[in-house]
Amino acid sequence: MLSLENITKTTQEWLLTKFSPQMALTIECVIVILLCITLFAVLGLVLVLLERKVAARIQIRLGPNRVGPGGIFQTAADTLKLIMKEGLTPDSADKFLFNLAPFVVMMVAMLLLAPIAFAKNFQIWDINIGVLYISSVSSLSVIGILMAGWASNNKYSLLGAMRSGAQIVSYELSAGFAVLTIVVLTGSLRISDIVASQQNGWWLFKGHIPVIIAFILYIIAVTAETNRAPFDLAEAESELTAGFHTEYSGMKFALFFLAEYINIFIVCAIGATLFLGGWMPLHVGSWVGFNHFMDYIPSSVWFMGKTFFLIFLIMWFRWTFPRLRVDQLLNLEWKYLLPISLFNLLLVTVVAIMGWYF
Amino acid sequence: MFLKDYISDVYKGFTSLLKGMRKTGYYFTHSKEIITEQYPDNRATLKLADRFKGEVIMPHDQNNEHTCTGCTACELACPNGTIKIITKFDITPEGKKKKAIDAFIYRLEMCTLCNLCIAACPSDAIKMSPNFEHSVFDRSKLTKILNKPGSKIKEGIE
Amino acid sequence: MYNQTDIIKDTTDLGPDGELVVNMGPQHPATHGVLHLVVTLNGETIKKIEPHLGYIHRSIEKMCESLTYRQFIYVTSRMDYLSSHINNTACALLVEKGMQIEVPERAKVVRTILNELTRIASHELWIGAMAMDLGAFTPFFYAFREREMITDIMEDTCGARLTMNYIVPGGLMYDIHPDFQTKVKAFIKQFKEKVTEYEDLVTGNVIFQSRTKGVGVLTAKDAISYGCTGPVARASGVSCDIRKIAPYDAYDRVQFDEIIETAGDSFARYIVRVKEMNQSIRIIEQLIDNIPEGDFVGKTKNVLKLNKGEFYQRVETARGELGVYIVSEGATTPYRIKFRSPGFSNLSVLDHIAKGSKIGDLMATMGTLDLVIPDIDR
Amino acid sequence: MTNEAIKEYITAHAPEATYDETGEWLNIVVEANQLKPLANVLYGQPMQLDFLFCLTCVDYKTQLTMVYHLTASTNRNMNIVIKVNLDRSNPVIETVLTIWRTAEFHEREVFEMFGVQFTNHPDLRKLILEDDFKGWPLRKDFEDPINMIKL
Repeated sequence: MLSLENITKTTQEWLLTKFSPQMALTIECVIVILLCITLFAVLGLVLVLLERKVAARIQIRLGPNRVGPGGIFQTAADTLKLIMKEGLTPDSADKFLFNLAPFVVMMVAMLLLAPIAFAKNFQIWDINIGVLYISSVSSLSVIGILMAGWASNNKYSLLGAMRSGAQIVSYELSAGFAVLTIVVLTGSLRISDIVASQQNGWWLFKGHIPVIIAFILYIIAVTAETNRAPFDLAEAESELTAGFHTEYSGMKFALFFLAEYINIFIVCAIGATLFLGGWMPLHVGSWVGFNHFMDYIPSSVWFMGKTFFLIFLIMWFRWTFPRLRVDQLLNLEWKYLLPISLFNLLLVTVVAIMGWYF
Repeated sequence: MFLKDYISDVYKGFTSLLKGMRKTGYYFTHSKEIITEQYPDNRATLKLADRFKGEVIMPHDQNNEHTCTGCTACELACPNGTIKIITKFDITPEGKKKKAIDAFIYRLEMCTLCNLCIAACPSDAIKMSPNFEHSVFDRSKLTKILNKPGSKIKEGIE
Repeated sequence: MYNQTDIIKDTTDLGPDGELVVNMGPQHPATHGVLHLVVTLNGETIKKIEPHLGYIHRSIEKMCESLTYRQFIYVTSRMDYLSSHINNTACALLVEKGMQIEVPERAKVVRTILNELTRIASHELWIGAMAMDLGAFTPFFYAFREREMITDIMEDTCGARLTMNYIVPGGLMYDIHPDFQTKVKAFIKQFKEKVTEYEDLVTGNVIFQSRTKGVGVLTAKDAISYGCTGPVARASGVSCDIRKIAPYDAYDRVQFDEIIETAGDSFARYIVRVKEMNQSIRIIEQLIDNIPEGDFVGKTKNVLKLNKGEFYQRVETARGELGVYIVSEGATTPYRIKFRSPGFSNLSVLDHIAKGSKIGDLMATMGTLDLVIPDIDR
Repeated sequence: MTNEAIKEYITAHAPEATYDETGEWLNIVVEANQLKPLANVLYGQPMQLDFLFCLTCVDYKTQLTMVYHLTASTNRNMNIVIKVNLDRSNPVIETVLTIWRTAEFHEREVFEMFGVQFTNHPDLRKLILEDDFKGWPLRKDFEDPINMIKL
């Protein structure tokens, strides 16, 4: 059967027969980098279009429908436009940091791709501290945003960046605690172990109350962490025009834009891995025929399906809710989400110690 | 007591958010609610209100005759000098001189479509047309002469 | 009464260092037009707001001095373009008062219905824009869907969607469209169904409530002192509905409630407007089946000349009390005309109520003041 | 309060005030230096005219006339118009900003449109026009060679 697992295996075997192990590793790295960049470009195009279509349907509109059938080439055309645009740098900006910031944001997003299991045995780097790696690297993206806000020498940008800093630092906690819930239950930080632990049922559907609470907390926290509405205070176009990327134009703006969507993809992918079983197909108890049928669907389709479901959920939030105020945002974290997370962690620890889970 | 308030706060907030999501979810799944008008594509079926004030026109009948006497009531009624009437004197077959319009100049770029000229016209020579597609590349094209070349006033209109 | 020294301190005190002066506008997504606010910030907290006006100043008062009494009405549609019918009504009423023109009953009733439809349309747009200021985009489209039905009715009857110029001294420019009544009834039906959506999406939403409750509190004393009118003052508990105080057109024969809230915050202003829409529907329902037959315009002379003297006419627009003050010397044009626009006074209170709050609150406060910039600048 | 009672009450406080009842509302004409004391009297008990709903100026070519439309927020049908005639070459009047805060913006507008100087106004700057604008646009003798006003 042609699956991603077989492809990688045969490629590696073929490379090892032709080259020395070091050389083969180098070539593999290059291939992975190229694949990552391709994935970025494709995801960016798809997610922006998806967002616009979802927004349009919610807002009783049609959405983009001029470029290509159903408007599918709209984002490609937009990208072309952004590439052609002049990339302005403000006169009084800190030029080095100003130009560096979009790449920092982008690189952080790229680093996060490493431990994600896209399909069965299809993973760039199955590191044994996968979850820890993700939560530590993802908090680096705030550096890029702060850099952009400060270097622009624009008051709106600075305000947006400062808001973003406060926001990401706080919501990192809740996201971490939510992830920890699953780690406590599985006893491993390795992504492949976490996926494997959901062999006989996804964590969310096993019916553990702490997991359900953790899932809700996770969705809220990562929405905030990726600066999406209702927590898009860093951009908050009705308050700060465009927040930290007010002064950016052309391709540098596109990188920010892309990084936002990639970040959404990544956090949703992690959410899918932790709570919805990653690439595991849906199995229902003793329905052998049903389970067998589900196994026929490739594992990458399962993974993408779950991820896009979560992405849709986050988009749905964005087009429904008003934005919070900056102090309410922090109140929500410190007065509601954090106590609930701590309580939830306590609960799940008790559950784990007593062995009340399956 | 505090805990109870806290939990009911969280619950109420959560349900209010879900209510909103149900509404937007309803619209997401019901494509018949879409209200977009695909304007340049639906030009053939576009239905405009018959009273829509798009521009001032001067109707001519099949004999290329209009009913404008050149009384300049519209010119006086216009608040921003949109209309300028240039009159001439025709010689009737009886040899009498008769006032007639030479050019009814209408500047669409200045017009606010207030309908005062039409209300002022005693002989219903001008009216509003629902045409709204006025964009041109050259602004001078918006200055129009409403009476067609060679047209004359209808018999019996004074 | 205010202490002189307090006021001077109010306007000049900038406080210690560390403040940030931000120019919001004239191009800013939340200033809806070309309002320019110079906001002094201390971090996220607002220390001072100074409005700079005039980006859309067209000197309408001076223009009107050279326009006849028939012509100057069209200019007023361009002031508060969201309640252009009501502005036109104010001017027509004033000319009628100055010349003692008898207005037919039919015209009065139609004017009242159109004014209320305009009010609903204005509030619909406001709800959408307000929600958008607070970051919710979707209600804007739902609100515009209902507003579109009103603009369609206007288009059918008046021939224009925004700047109608349908009301002339003495009555109406032409008779209502034959479909007018059925269309209005269809609108009322749809409106009653869809108004609950705002309840779900905006009013009941916990984020919206926490963004607006207790934000931009305006006390009744300040509302009076700053000359606030309309929903802004009514949300502070000041009764100021001109439709009740000095009824014009057919308002004296319809039943409706003046909506008064006492909280004075942004949420109260929001609630007043939402409830006002329902009252407008109530007024329309009472009148729509009882449009009297008869002339749509009274007998007027060709050339209108106001009697010598001074005339003042107040009407209730969607934003508050519009006053038109005319000094007539008996000529065909006004000698001096003054528009007391509601937005101008409502804007002046912004600095007072937004001071000390966060930038996000400024959007909520400014949104609920419902500023229309051409109305302020004139 | 009837017009007669109002007149009596005002005469007790401002004896030089003259009255004009031809219009819709009672007009009171006072001197510029009497405006502030009269305004204080009207604002207090028993009149309580706490709502200044219109403040403007009219250029009568011979003089400038400030017009204040006052009403009581509790009794909106009691409307009073105060008029103050000002010297056209040097119009100076005391601000009523401390009594009615709404006067702040209205007086700034009158200042830039008519050139009336309001003493004790804390922030008397141009509000609508640009800062280097010359002339008082709403005065009758204002001529603008660039922007056509009359047709």
